[in-house]
Amino acid sequence: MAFPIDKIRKEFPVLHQMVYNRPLVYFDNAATTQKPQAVIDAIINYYSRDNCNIHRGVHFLSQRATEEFENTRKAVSSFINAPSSHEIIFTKGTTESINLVASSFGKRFISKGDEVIISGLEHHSNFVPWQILCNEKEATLKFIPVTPEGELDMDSFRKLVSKKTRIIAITHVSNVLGTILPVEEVIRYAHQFNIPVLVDGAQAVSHMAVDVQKLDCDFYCFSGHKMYAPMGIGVLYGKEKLLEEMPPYQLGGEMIKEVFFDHTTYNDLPYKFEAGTPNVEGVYGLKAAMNFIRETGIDNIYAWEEELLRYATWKLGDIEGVRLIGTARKKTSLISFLIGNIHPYDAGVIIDKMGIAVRTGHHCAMPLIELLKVPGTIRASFALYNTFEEIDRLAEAVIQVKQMFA
Amino acid sequence: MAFPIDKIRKEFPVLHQMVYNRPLVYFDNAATTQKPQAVIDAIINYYSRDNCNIHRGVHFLSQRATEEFENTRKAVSSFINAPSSHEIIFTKGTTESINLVASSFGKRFISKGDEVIISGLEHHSNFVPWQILCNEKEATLKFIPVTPEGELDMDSFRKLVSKKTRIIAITHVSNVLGTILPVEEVIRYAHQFNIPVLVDGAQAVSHMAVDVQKLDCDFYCFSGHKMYAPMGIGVLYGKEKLLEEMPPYQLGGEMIKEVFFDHTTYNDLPYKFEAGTPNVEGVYGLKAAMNFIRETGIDNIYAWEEELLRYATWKLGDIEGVRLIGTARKKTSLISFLIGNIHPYDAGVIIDKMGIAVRTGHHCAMPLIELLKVPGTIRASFALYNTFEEIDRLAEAVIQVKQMFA
Amino acid sequence: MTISEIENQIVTEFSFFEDWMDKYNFIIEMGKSLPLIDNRFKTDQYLITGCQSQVWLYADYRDGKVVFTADSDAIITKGIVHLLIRVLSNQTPEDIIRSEMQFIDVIGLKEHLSPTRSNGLVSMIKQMKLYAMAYKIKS
Amino acid sequence: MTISEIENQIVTEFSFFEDWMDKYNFIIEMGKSLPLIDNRFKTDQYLITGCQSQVWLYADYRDGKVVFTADSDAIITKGIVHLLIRVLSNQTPEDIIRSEMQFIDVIGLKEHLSPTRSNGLVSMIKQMKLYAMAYKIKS
Ligand SMILES: Cc1ncc(COP(=O)(O)O)c(C=O)c1O
Ligand SMILES: Cc1ncc(COP(=O)(O)O)c(C=O)c1O
Repeated sequence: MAFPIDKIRKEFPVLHQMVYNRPLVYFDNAATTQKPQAVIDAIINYYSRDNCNIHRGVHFLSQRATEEFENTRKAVSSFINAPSSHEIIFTKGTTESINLVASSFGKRFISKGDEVIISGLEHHSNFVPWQILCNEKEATLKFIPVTPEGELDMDSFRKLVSKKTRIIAITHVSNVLGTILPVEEVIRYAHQFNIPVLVDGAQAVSHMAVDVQKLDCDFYCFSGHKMYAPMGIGVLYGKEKLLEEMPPYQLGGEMIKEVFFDHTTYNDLPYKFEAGTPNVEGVYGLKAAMNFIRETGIDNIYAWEEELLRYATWKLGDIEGVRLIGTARKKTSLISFLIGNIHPYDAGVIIDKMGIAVRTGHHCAMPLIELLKVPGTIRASFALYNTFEEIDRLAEAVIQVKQMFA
Repeated sequence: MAFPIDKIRKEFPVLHQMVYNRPLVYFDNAATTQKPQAVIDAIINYYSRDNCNIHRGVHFLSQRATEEFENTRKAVSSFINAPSSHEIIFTKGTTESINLVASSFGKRFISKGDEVIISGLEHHSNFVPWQILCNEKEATLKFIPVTPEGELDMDSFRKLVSKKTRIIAITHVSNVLGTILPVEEVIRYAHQFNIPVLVDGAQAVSHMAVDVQKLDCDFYCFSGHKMYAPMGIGVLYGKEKLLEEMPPYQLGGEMIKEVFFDHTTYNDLPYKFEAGTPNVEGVYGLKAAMNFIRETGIDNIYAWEEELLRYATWKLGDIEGVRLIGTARKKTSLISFLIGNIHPYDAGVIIDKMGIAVRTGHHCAMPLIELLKVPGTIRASFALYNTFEEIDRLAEAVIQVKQMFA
Repeated sequence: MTISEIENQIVTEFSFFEDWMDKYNFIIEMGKSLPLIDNRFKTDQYLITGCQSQVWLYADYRDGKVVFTADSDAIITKGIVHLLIRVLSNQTPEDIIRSEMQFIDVIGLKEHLSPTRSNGLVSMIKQMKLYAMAYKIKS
Repeated sequence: MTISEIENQIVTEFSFFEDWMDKYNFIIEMGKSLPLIDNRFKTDQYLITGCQSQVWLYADYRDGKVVFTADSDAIITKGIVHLLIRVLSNQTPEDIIRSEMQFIDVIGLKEHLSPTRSNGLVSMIKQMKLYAMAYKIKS
């Protein structure tokens, strides 16, 4: 079956606008994805009909919204195949999910002299929380080296693991290079020594099927806004056994069972980790986004995006002077590159003027950029609504950039 | 000028629905308010035109959305009259704002033997973070007693303040009783001893003009969703001097300046405290909500709601057996009550069946409920779109409840 | 009577009510007439806390059957507790464990058993089944 | 020439460009022809970090006027730096402090001076004014 690209594009209102008198090409999907009308409608519907504060209200609206909220939790658990829905915690995004684990797991399980392992490919959000935790606890942070192709150096990884390793936190997909990391292998190895593994799935969930039971990861984090859902909503999946042992993170609201002047008892999972009024709107939107992905079919999405990647790699790689950064064997639909010695900022300004949204810079992964010895990259990241014609436009823009800075 | 109640009601789509075959009466505004069409439209507009990740993008969409985002920060600072917009930090809500301060101020300024003062009127979100902080730091948490009317006992407060007091955290308005606390007086007293004061403004901002410079509070926290804005967005105002000295809270994303393998430097205020992709949608919605409030006029809102409160107090107070809980002199438009010895849950179920959304229970303020020696209350909280006729309907429902449980 | 016979009986009783008010009046009456739990058992040990109303539940085992008594501080909760006890008390552990209590849905009270109602009823049913399981193992 | 005379001159120069491409080609040329900062000053001490492009800025004081030299790693940034230097270099501290540099907006480059562009230009202007202030106090 041919991928119904025209039908899909119609569902995304943002795409149908002119920027500098040209039709917008949106290639900044790794930063955030656009939203289909179904997600926008879910929000409109929520605020026009169901809006209220959930869980403790006895009244009709509260009952209805609570049910939808909890049904979405179940939908999320089937989306990533989690064993049970109380292992799904709603957060505001990947960054918060990781901070929650670093803080709460850290309080319970990390002490002086311990070690934490992350990789050189991490986004700051899966880097700095562990760095600061290790500083505070006088623990040591170790880095899995990255090969010139942008892959994990697995031999070095195995040597890094020691009796002192308390947790490993790695990204599923690199947001700078698109590399799909061998997380299953990392997890299998780590579990031999009973070391839990957190996976940062921010760049994975919209591109490929994720099965947390198959991965057997201990934590999995992702953001709604990078998978066609609204901003301000994210997910932390965690294994019950670990979540049960961890102290709560933020305090107040639904996460509390009883408060006395001298102490407080906490609610059960998942509520223990959901402080304050939850983002019910975001949850409604997330549900619509998951439906959208399911209806389109994640395998169809993967196949379409793979073709886009192949085409872009060929098309850009063919332009003299273009250097592709990151050439891992397994990649998602993201391409980082440089044009000769042209500074990425310069290229970005011109590409923008041609109506194409790409991202330039260090992509919140300065340590990796440092390793790669580049001043940043130009990154075009594709989503299911992108087309081959749009990639042609990017190639034209790249040639234009070359000419202007020749 | 008469308050344009019909026009206002038209702007709130949620209100125009039937619940159990009766027109919905929404009196659960202290839990969350409904959204005017202008706020819904701002969200639609955002996702249909501007959606993108902000700040570091060079491209057109990012530029446009970043500008609107930062303009809203300025709008928030004039909304509460903050001296400068970099003292405005976007959070996901009041609970997060308070947790941020408790954690970050706590790390920097609270040590063993210190004291923190809160009041007996606090919502769990301004209670438990301080309780846990004090536990962790071996500091002492002290409570300002509450009079039987539901006011702060100011004499006792003054006696509580000592050389060991490091911070005072009190609510501006009680979410259970509606009491407007004399925060100005508390702050003036505290500042004589250089003790900073955090004010929980969750229940204040939609009801009355707030001027943080006039109050001279050191921190002020509130949630968008309680002031006609979307869920998942909130504000922390903090004095620059304190915010500068406090370490960051969550880590990752825009709050970072530079990351090295061995250390990290942080961005300036306000970004230092805004980790991860911000909720740009929420910020767009917040701006529309502030516009809505400004156009309606906060003084007009206050006046209308005061009449609603007076009418409800008279109408419900007139029903034999109804006991009003909380009779402070200065109150916002919120009324807590009990009907004879009828359990609040029982009353809530019947009132709901009559199409009226009230809240029953402890309203996330168990210590106060304990002090009041009640099993919870029935709470009707009004917003600018409520009417006298709706209060009549509540009174009828109360009489119905009395008859059914007689 | 078997569990499903009692369920049917209750469904029939409720079928006479024309509107929610009659139905709730009936539940309130059921609440008032709930055979009270022995005061000895109205302690924290037998308490199931919902965040708004509380339920005390005690289970005895006589002649191969579990006998439940209970109380609640809210009358409507108590009324529904009474219905649940009518159905599940004096039944064998096996039957209790197997029961699905569809009748609650049929008579239109489903919302009271939603995990979010914070009235303790969901935990109560869980607790009733746990008692049944415990007695099954014991016997 | 006074600051506003130079500003007007630049506005006139830009008025000849029909489209953005001509404009940017001109900026790129300006970038290439920026008189380079003395290598001695291309150190961290004179570095202004934007998150994408960096600017080095040095200021000297001669005969009551501030003389700026600068460099950047990105050409477009450098081109705009050149424009700013044309306008502000060789002016008195008072004039520099008072300047509002409206021309940037008029010639359609406002977005490059948005605090969010992370190209270091905003900090650069701030730094230029700080130098002016410092020299004003000194003199
Ligand atoms: C006084 C008070 N403080 C704090 C909160 C917590 O606000 P949120 O749940 O939006 O974080 C609330 C509302 O629930 C409140 O009424
Ligand atoms: C790999 C990776 N991890 C974490 C994040 C942070 O996600 P968020 O900003 O939604 O919290 C991102 C996106 O910016 C990312 O690409």
